[in-house]
Amino acid sequence: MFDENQPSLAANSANAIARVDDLKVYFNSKRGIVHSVDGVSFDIRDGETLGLVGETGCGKSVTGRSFLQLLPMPPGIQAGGSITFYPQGICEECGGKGCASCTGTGRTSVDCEACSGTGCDACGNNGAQQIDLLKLGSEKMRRIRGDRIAMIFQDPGKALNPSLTIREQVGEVFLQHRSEELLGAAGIATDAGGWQANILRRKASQMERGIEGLLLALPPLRSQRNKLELALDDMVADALTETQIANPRKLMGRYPHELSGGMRQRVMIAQALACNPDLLIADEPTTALDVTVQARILELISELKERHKTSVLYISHDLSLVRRICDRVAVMYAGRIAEIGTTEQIFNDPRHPYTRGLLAAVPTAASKRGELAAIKGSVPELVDPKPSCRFTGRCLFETEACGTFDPALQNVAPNHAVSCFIHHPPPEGARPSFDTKTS
Amino acid sequence: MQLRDYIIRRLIVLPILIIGVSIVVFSLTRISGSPVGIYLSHEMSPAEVQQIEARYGLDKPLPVQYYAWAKGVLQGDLGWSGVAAAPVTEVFPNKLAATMELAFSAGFVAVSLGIWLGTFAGARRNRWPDHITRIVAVSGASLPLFWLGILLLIIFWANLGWAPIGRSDATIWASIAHPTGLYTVDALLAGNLKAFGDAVWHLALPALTLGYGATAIIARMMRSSLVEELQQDYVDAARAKGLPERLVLRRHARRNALIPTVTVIGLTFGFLLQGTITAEIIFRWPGLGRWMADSVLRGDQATIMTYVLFTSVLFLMVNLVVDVIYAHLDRRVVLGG
Amino acid sequence: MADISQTRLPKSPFRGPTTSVWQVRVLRMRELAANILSNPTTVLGLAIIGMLLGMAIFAPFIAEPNIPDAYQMPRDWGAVRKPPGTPGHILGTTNEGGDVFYGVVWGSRTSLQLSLIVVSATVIIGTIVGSIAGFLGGWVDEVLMRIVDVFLSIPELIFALAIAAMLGPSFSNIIIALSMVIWVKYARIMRAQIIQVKQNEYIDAARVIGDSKINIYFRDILPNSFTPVMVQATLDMGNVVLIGATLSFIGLSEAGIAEWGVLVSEGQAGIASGRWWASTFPGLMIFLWALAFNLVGDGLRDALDPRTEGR
Amino acid sequence: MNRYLSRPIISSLCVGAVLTLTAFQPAFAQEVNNPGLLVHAADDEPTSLDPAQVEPGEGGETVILQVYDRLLDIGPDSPELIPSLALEVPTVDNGLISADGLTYTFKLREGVVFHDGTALTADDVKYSWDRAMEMDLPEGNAGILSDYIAATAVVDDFTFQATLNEASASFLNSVVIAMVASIVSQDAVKANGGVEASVPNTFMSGNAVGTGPYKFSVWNRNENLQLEVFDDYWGENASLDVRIEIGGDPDVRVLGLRAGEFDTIETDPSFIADLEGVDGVTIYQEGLLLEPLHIGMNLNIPEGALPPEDTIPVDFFHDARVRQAFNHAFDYDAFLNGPLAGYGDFNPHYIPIGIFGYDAASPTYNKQDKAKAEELFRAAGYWDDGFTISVITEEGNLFALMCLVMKDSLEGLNPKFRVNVLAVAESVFDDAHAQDPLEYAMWAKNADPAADPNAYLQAYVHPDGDWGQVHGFANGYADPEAIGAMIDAAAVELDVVKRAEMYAEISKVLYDEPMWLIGAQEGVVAAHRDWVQGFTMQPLWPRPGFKFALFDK
Repeated sequence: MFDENQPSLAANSANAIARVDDLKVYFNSKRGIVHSVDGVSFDIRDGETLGLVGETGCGKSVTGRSFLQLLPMPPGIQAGGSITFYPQGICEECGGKGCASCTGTGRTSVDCEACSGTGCDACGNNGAQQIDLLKLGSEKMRRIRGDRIAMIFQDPGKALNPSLTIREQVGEVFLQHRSEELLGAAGIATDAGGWQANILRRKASQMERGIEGLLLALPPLRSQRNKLELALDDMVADALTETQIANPRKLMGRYPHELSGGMRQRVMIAQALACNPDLLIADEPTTALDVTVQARILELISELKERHKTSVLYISHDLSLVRRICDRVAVMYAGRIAEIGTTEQIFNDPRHPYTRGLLAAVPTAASKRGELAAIKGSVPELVDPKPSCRFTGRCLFETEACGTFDPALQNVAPNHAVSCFIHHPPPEGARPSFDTKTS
Repeated sequence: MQLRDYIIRRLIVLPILIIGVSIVVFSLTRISGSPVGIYLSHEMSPAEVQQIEARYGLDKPLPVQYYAWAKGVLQGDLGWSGVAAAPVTEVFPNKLAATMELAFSAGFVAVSLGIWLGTFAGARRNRWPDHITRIVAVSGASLPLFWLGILLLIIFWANLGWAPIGRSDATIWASIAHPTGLYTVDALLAGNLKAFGDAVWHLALPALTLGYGATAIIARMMRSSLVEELQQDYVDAARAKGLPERLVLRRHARRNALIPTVTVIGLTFGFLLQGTITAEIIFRWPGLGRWMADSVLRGDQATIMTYVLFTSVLFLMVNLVVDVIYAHLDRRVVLGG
Repeated sequence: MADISQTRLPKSPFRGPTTSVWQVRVLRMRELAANILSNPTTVLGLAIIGMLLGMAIFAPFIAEPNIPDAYQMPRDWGAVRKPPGTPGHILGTTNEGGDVFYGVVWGSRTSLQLSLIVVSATVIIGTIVGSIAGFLGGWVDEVLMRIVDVFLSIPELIFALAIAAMLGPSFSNIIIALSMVIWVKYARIMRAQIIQVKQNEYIDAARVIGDSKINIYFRDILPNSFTPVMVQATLDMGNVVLIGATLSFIGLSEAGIAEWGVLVSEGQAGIASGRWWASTFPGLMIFLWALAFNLVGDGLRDALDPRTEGR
Repeated sequence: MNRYLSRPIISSLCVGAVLTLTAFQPAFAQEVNNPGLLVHAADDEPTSLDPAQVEPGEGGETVILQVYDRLLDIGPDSPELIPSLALEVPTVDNGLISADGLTYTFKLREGVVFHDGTALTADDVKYSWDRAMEMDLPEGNAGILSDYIAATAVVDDFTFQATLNEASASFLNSVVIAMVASIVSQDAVKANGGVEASVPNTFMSGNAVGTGPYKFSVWNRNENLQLEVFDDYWGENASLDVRIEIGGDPDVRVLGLRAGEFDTIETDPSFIADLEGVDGVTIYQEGLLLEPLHIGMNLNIPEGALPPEDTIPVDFFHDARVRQAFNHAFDYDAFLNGPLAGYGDFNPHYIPIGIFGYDAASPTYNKQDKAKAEELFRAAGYWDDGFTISVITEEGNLFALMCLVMKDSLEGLNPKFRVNVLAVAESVFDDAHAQDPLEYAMWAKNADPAADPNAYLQAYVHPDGDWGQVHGFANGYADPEAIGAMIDAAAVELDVVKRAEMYAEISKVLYDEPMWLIGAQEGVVAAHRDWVQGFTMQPLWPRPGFKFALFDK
């Protein structure tokens, strides 16, 4: 199923952090099965920022959430495809400075657990650890969430728990993924036995139950608990400082509603990058913020990304933002990738009529805001769609093949692929649309 | 601080409401004419009736009577209860204790069970525990309390003879002192387990009957608000942080789901208060509700006035407290004022 | 900035108040019917209601009416406290020789009367008061709402009990008492709704067009405020019977009337001696009645409030 | 009186409490429960314990009978008067009644002590009677003393004298043994508020200090009331302490007796069926209560006073035929066999069975006679158009049932007849009942018990009597004066035989001029565990008709 004609997949797995392959996510609804993501394939290269743009309801958020199994099932259905994740570690050679062995990224792929790097079926014989995120068991997934792959949500106001303090919320990340460090800081050996150590260990990973909370507040556990808390405070404070929050200690005790939108988003980001993950999924992180704040948050993200060598999947409906921070852009339409390529290619040489429409929609003196010069009509319903280009009916260059076949994503230039019959001929005969790839 | 202003505002309105209620209550008991009836025995001549009316000041004009009554209430004189054959204030404390013991144990059952049930169902939305809970909830809202009580009596009292009625075994009752009037508490204070067992045993059925409806209400609310909270972004955010479901549910979703439930608990209190009337009738529970019902049937206006006034004031207080707690818990509310 | 989310053609908000209102209403009704019928518990509720109504309507054919007053229990003084299965008394008799079966059947009529009268009366009163308060606002609103508050600060049943006690034991007095207690709910709902609806865009539109206040009220506000009232009314059809029965049970109904609560209370005196039937069957009827309307009421609420879909 | 209340409301708390699981094991039921203690399940709660404040038939009487003594008493098994605090029953023969029949002398027993330790003297007797008359509480029964007595006097420490207004054959039976004539401790009263005209004495209404076989112990209102054996009693000491469980539902009392938790219960005849054949339980059913259940007919209705739905004219009952028609229409069997479960009988107007002067031979309404009723209604001209009439009564008791029977009887007779039964709260009824003129055409209740026929005839028949005036009997009797004269004559006739004949005569006349519809005279029923020995009831005693002092177990 690996396909040369799929440039987005052509990049060799060594420097891909994640690969989405023919992802299909459907939803049961009263009206029928909604194909909100229907065969999406792309990959995210290590260290890059990939923009995923599309209208509301085109499936970009669903794609993003699929990485962390955050979609409710049911009603959601995992209809097929895979998301492969290649965890990365700091390069032993250069300790992250960047050298030949790690092609300057300062990072190397983690060795496959199955074969410890020698190569086996599990890792497609390239020795790199790879994880199928969709098939991952809940406990394994839990360990990845927030640690290796983190997520920023659209509205920080909603994404922060109103009844927990900032400290409690950011702290949770460490308690979940950094309990060993915490215990170390509290002066408890990892192998220490005894009920006290056990209670503290549970405390350090939010496992304490019933009266243990009370016990911790009393001697002899009290002092160690306080040490633990202090260590946690430090970690939280550092994380907040990262996001350029002026006086983190003061802010830690506050509740989300006491902060400005920008501050909240900073907290979210701090929380996301706390364990400096390999991949950050930013789902419209600035939509809920006003313009001036947007700018700063964007800078922050890109800056942190550089520092932490984190790859970013930046989901947005706002082209201008994407243009500013992304290395590559994938344009989604109605559950499909319409076009994917480098930022330059997409913005200077758009091939898909839809992409063009979008760009044309950039307001000019002539066009009223909120109206699209180029695109008439509106997004089709994605209930049990028949095989055809999803853009039919709105497309200016529509052929009747568009109504019967489903254009596949194919190269038009290096790194630049489009799914449209304008750029590659429609298949002969009434073969199932997905075979068109191989033609 | 909106919260403080809010409380102050409420505190200002409270006395006005109470006065309003007292006027309503008073006029209620007077519209039907003089409440002298309860003080009469049969075969009295009109002259004798006048004598009695004079004795209780019922011959004076209504405003004067209201003033006298209100004054009495403030000075702790609630008039003479014909039903109890004693001053209202003399009998009130014991009956209050009885009712409160019943109401609170029922409330305790309802709150703990309701919240647990609601969480259990909400977390398993549209699976069988959920459906069962919904059935419990709806039936709880529709089951006539008095009928439920009677069914339980028919089964456990009349037929099986497992459950007693009334509040305690007279001899056991006499065996310990009753400083608080709450038999369970008294028994514990006396360190008398037999008495405690007896008290609990007598409490079981009424509390169950009374608690059922309340449980349903709370469980229902808890469930729906939990379902709502579970759809919030911060829940996904918590998952995205790598929290195990257990914590996502307990630490994040449930905590917020409890907030709206608190208000319902306030309403439930009124529900329990009303419920005590029928529950006490059926289980021969010597409380306020039974006294009230008795007074209603025999036209003991002094008691009726006291009861209605007292319950409404209590009701108002509880709701005020609940609202404050709510406003305190739900930071979004404070934010919104 | 180009914002793709705006590429969807904006649903034009202003097509003139009437049409939009009518569209809204028609759509709502269709959706409603569909939703209601798609919910099995609601359908169950409707079925039970159908059964009970049938019983009420055909009562004279199910149990031959008592002469001269059909709402009085026929008393067979020769056969008091007969158990179920006694010939002529399928469900047994009460302490007064009243036929339980008759009471169960004709009780449905009594309950229907009770609920219909109380609910319609309270809805009307509540709507009027609430509308005046919400629509006029100002001091009128203040005064009316304070009164409502006072009424609301006395627990429902207790208030009704006090009123009924004042009026004396009779079925009609129970109706009056309940009406006096319940109308405030609707006043509250109505007022809140109106204040809310008043802010809706098409009302503004209507204003722009320069409609008269009264027109706006009757054509736009009133109809749109009615959905929650409808839900509450449905629920109350059940609750009213529940409270009414409770009052009768306590003893505020008249002697010998064919009413479920009265029967339960009469039967209650006999359970110690093993006479379970007189209270069991009528109680079951009350339960079914309340259950049915609660189910339908919930169904309505869910159907009307998208937020609660699937809850 | 609430003695018939079967509502759950008027019922006790502890009664049920004692019905424990163990109580249901028959083995338990056989041996004696609570040895040394008599647990009695009473019906309703005392409103007061003060003899001067309690009406005959009220809950307080139960206690007063046990705690206080009177000068004379009635033996357990005969209607004859026996000495109590007085050493002899005054008669003309033993000279204790003066020849003119006006002065009664009582020689008092010596060495009698009150529960508070003070000794009884003639002074206490005078004080007790004067006290009642001076207080003259509207809810009390002092009237009966002042009606008869002109003066009271202390002759010496142990001789007491009462002088009457006029010679009376019924003084001893109606007054001396009446509850209001109980002898109270002078010191106790003086120490606690003394005597104040028409103001109740709160101490006395909540306590009792007498010379009776029982000491008042404690009264847990709405729960129970306890009496202790008084060791210094002048007579034979009682053997059991007493706990009176107050106001349990009839069925709860029945179950409690079955379970052996109660030794004696007051009960409604209709519940006897539930006790029949229960081993360990004895049903006592002898004699009849002296309180006929009657429905009053108002001949003195003010214009426009009746409830709106009533269609009868105000002079409806002036027509003797209508009154007779009601008496014929009533379904006596239904009432006797339904609500009364067969326990009861029918008495002529208006002397109850068991009272001196009752004449079995005199005509009595005791069978429904539809034909006769129809004929009379036709004659009176109400048959064709029918009428609607309301009858007011206390809700939820035998009276209400009696009304329902009347309703069914008349409506069954002719659907054009409508009877509205207004079953109202006790207080409402008492209020309405106390109005003069009375604003209802009919009301249902029962008579006040008395030991002498004159009391009944004065109250319920005499045109100038209490009800005679309120109900305007004068408007209905063919010859009111004649009837009045007959009653007055019988009242002062000291020759027993003559007197009896006179009452028989009156009963015959009243058959044709009934002023009441007498549903029935209820049977005396009670039940007790077998282990209760010496159980006896005496209908002439104030209710509930038995003395705990005579019981043992």
